[in-house]
Amino acid sequence: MRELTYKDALHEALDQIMAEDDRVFLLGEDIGVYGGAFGVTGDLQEKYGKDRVVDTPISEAAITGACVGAALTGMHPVGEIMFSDFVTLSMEQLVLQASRIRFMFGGKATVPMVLRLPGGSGTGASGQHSGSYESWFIHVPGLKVVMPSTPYDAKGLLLAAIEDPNPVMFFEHKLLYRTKGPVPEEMYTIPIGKSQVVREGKDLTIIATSVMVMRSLEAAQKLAEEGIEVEIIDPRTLNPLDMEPIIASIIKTGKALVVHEAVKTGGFGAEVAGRIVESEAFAYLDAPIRRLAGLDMPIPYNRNLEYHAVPQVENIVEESRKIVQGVY
Amino acid sequence: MRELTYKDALHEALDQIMAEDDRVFLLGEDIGVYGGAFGVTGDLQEKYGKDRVVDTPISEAAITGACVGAALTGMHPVGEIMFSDFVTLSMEQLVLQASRIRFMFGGKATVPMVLRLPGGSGTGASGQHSGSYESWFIHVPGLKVVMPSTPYDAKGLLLAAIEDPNPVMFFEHKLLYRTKGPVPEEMYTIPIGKSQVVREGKDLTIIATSVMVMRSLEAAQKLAEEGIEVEIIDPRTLNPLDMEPIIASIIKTGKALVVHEAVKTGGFGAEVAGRIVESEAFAYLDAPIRRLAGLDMPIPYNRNLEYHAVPQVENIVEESRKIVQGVY
Amino acid sequence: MEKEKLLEGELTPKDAKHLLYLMVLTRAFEENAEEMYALGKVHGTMHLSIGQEAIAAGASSAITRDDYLLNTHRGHGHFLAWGGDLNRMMAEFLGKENGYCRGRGGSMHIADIESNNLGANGIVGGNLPIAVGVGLSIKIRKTNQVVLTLFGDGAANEGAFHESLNMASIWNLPIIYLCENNLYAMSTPFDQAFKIEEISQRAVAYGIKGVTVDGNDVFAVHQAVREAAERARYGNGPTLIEAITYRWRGHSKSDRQAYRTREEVKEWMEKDPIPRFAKKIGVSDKEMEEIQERVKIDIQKAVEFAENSPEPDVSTILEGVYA
Amino acid sequence: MEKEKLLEGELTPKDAKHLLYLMVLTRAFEENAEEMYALGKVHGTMHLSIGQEAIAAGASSAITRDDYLLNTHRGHGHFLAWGGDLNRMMAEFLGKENGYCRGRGGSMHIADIESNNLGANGIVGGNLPIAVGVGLSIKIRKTNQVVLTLFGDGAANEGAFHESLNMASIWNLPIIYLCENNLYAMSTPFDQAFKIEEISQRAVAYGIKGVTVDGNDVFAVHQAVREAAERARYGNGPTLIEAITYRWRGHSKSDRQAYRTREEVKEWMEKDPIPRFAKKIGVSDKEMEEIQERVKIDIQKAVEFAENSPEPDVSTILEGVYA
Ligand SMILES: Cc1ncc(C[n+]2csc(CCOP(=O)(O)OP(=O)(O)O)c2C)c(N)n1
Ligand SMILES: Cc1ncc(C[n+]2csc(CCOP(=O)(O)OP(=O)(O)O)c2C)c(N)n1
Ligand SMILES: [Mg+2]
Ligand SMILES: [Mg+2]
Repeated sequence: MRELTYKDALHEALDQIMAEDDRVFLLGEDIGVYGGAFGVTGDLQEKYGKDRVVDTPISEAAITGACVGAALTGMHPVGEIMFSDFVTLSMEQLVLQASRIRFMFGGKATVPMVLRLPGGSGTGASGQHSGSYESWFIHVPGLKVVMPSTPYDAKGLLLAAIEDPNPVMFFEHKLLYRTKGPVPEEMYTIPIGKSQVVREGKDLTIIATSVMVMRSLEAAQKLAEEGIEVEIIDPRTLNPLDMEPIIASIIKTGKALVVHEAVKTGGFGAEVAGRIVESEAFAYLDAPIRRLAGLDMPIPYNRNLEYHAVPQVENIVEESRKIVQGVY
Repeated sequence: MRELTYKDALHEALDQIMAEDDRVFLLGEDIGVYGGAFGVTGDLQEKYGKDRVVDTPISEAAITGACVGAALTGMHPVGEIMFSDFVTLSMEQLVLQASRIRFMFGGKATVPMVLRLPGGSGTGASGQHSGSYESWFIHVPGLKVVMPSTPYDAKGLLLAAIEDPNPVMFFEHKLLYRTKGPVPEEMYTIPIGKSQVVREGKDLTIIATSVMVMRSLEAAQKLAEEGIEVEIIDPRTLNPLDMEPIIASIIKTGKALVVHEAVKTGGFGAEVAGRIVESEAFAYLDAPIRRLAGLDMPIPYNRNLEYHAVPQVENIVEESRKIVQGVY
Repeated sequence: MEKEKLLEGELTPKDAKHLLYLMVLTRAFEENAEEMYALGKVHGTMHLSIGQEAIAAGASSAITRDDYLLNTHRGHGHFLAWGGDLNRMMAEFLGKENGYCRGRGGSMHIADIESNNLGANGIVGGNLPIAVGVGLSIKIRKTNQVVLTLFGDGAANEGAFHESLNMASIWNLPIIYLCENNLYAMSTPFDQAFKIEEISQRAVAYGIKGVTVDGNDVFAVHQAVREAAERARYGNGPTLIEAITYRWRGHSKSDRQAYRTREEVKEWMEKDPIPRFAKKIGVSDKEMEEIQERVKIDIQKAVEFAENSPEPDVSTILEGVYA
Repeated sequence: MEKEKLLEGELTPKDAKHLLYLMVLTRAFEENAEEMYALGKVHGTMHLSIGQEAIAAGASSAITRDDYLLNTHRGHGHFLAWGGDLNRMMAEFLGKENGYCRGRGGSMHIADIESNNLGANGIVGGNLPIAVGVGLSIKIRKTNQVVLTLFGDGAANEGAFHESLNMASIWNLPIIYLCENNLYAMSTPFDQAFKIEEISQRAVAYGIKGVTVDGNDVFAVHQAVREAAERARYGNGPTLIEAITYRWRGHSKSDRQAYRTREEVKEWMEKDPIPRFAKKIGVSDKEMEEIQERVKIDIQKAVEFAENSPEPDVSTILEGVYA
């Protein structure tokens, strides 16, 4: 199959849906001539005009509100928050409006909007431009939270998110934009709310998100050389979370490790651990569930500190080894 | 000992510290003549003047930023966000500024501010005025998160929060304001980061926060009549979280239930579950850790629906019974 | 009246009389709400617009029901003037299943998407960013609609106000920003929160038209909104209208009103917009009594309807969270 | 120069020459930064103020080091003009342990609390709410200080701008709002984001003084800031100053600059504030060369200092998260 980068896969999804559905339009800062801070929107303004690829002033609350209002009146807006950190300026519109309007209005309104949120560390962007915020949003009923880790998923999930009648938070990772993988040319969707086993193994179940899927796969190779076979599951959608493959896998392996970049305390890994314990898999656990996550700190500027602030391949290898060898 | 309401205990803390420390001042919407939406600031403006009890326009981002700036330059501001829901408008200043400035500046700045956040459901205030947001903030390194459940703790923790050199999120609960309990007249602090056993028992460990402590105590009485003795632990500080008494208790009871009002998915209970599993208590668990929390939905207006949207005494009784009787 | 174009030309005498009815109805609804609250029949809070009824009457009559409404927490009058059904509104107020929002929203979130009434909003300034999206949607769909966006003086100090008006101005969005300046935001007097004389001066910051009108004068509001709508429909962008009025009651249920004097309230009560409008349109005392009588019956029926309506079933509690 | 009152009266020739040195130093620092970036010695992004040096020189010289500074992402010039030590600044830029922020902050977050430099800020408009708190703190402590708050044209469309200026105005806070309008916010030209001619017009919305000056003219900026500081210190509240300038380089490292023409850039390069100021204050070509030479050495030394400085120790990674 043809290979595309994650960035180009996203671009293609936007391009194809815009050609087909004129309810879809894009808005955000510098997404037009500039093509977006990470180049995702690229040439789309040239192609679809300034009315459908709308460059906004630097006003994140209004960008988000504009999505809400447009969605309420029949459009399918896709907003871009240049760095996901700036979603801190959109919280009222997202949490008190987008996510709740439908319920508060007795189920009689729909808010089909997507917010694209590039996040994560690894580019030296330091404390205010490198965060991972997805965990907050799984705590907001009414929102869906999607976080693709491959070009294939990126395209299919973005198209699914745009079709979805609910507000969807779409978390991208800066370090993934240049990664390549097979992507079908035609339009396709990947169902929101479906976890995927991305590697099979019998010794340990790793649940990893976003860039940590990539790192976990790399770690798995090294572990395989030592005779440790890990199974890796990418939830892809963080809310609603599909626990089935995770539970099935743990019943098989008896061991679980959650890996994400966001800081550990209060992160997505806690929810996964909580659900595993509540599930039938609990009885099969023969080791404590471990969470490998970002240190509880802001992302530092210094390259070396930045590297050590979030899980890397070697940390995953080491942590997996410990679990399998029963060091805990 | 003299009894005070939770509201009056908070008021007394503010009054005493303002009399003693002129770095402390208050700001927020309608905290002056009006005395605060829930009456906490009461007569303090009359007493300390408009310069130290500052009525602000409706500008939550600037209220929060004003705390940050004042704190950076040596003051100890205590901001009030009228309903904790409106903290959605303060997220950038809290998360990207208050919590990170110290780290980003190489540990050379301090931001000793407190934000008071009345929250919770039960007053018919419906979807945008009844939320529980504390779980987001345990996921923000640099912030401390405090949530007192009694008048005694309210006063002692508020004084500790104001003394603390870090930004502290201080979550109050609307339904607690009128509850009464013993409160010493003199100034005292309760250390931030100390959990407390509020009831001893041998059959089940309940970890409950805020209004759920009260409900759990009530449930415990009913359970006691059935011969079930639950131990109740109030963390009081959600971050940094003191796991010691929790672990010790579970080693004793072998069973754990976390109870909070915030919606379940991604809530504080997940973090507690995650930490229990990672601790030595894991080996002692003879039942899965359960989480009893708000339904994954906004708070409804209708009184009956509102009641059922969050854990009530009977839910705690039932859930505890199930765990102890091994129904799970 | 739902979905029907009320008025496109000037106000006819018949239109005017209908507006008077709506004003009287709004006041009666709110006085009744107060009573029910006192009787413990209502859970939660509410915000009464008694004394401010002219704005809803003047504004809603200046645009059509193909346009959009974005309402505030103090929005009973606007809801009724937009054509809201009194019975279902009362049912919502009592949290009943056949209320507009199935009892999930209540007074602060009452909406009727079907009639382009996009709802009240409990967040001060919360509807202002949303207005941008509605305006943008109209612009993209080229439907020639406008969106009437209400907010209070207090909301004009939220960052959302700024971002919204700027975006609307640079894109020439068809938005009518109608600020109900009732001189207080909760306990905060206007001149304690603003260093300017008129909120409409803020239009300068966005290069748009700003105007201040007497908010207790139905015709003045109507005229300003009509002009703004015209500008909006012809692609000339948003307008900031400030309508000066006064709230007679406390901010919400639990307000001691220590921040203002009885005299001030009394002074404003003498500027009651209802008799003023009645007089202006030549409605006789007898006609006025008839209207009052009709309203009384309407309210009574609505209360009966609402009280006899079923409570939401707890088994449906999660409905509506997701589509 | 740290902690020393630079200038309280008019600019003396000596002062002026020092300012010229700072402008040349800033430019050299940034040109050097570009080079280091190209050589892969710098991780992350940076925002260069080349072409805008007059503002920092003019502004910092108009207030004292007992006052406060709140800086932006494009703030190297302001940092140096405030008295920042070049060596420790360079070390921070390279992420070293003895940089101002121990290598944790970098260019976008460089601060020196000790000298009342409250830091650069990576969030557009992020320092504007903070300014209110600094102003309030000054007012409560009655210290007669002022706070110089920088932001770009783009920041003037954030809600934070609105809330901050309104609060500062109603409380008469001693804040100097200095907007560096370099005609672009990233790729967005000024007239695409504003429907007004001058950002200073927005002062009207807050009932405060607004003024637009030539941001490439050190004296014009100095004069405006001095006047604003005077107003502020005498309890007459904030001022909104807009200084028009132009950024010669791309927005950040990865900018193709498709949004503007080479001609436009060239035109503005002819308005270089450095020779303009040199000429105005009568600095000869020879003197200028001496300054350049001195700067070259200073930069070289700083690079050496920074490169020889230790990396932060990974074992200290969590230091500074909590006090
Ligand atoms: C963001 C936000 N802040 C504060 C509140 C609490 N609150 C509700 S109404 C109100 C006063 C609003 O004043 P104004 O905008 O003038 O409208 P009015 O009530 O006078 O109609 C306040 C402070 C809120 N609902 N939302
Ligand atoms: C809240 C926020 N939104 C967006 C950005 C990304 N960003 C960084 S600088 C910039 C442009 C700022 O323009 P302006 O305020 O004019 O300052 P300039 O860069 O021109 O000096 C943008 C969009 C940001 N850092 N913070
Ligand atoms: Mg008002
Ligand atoms: Mg700019």
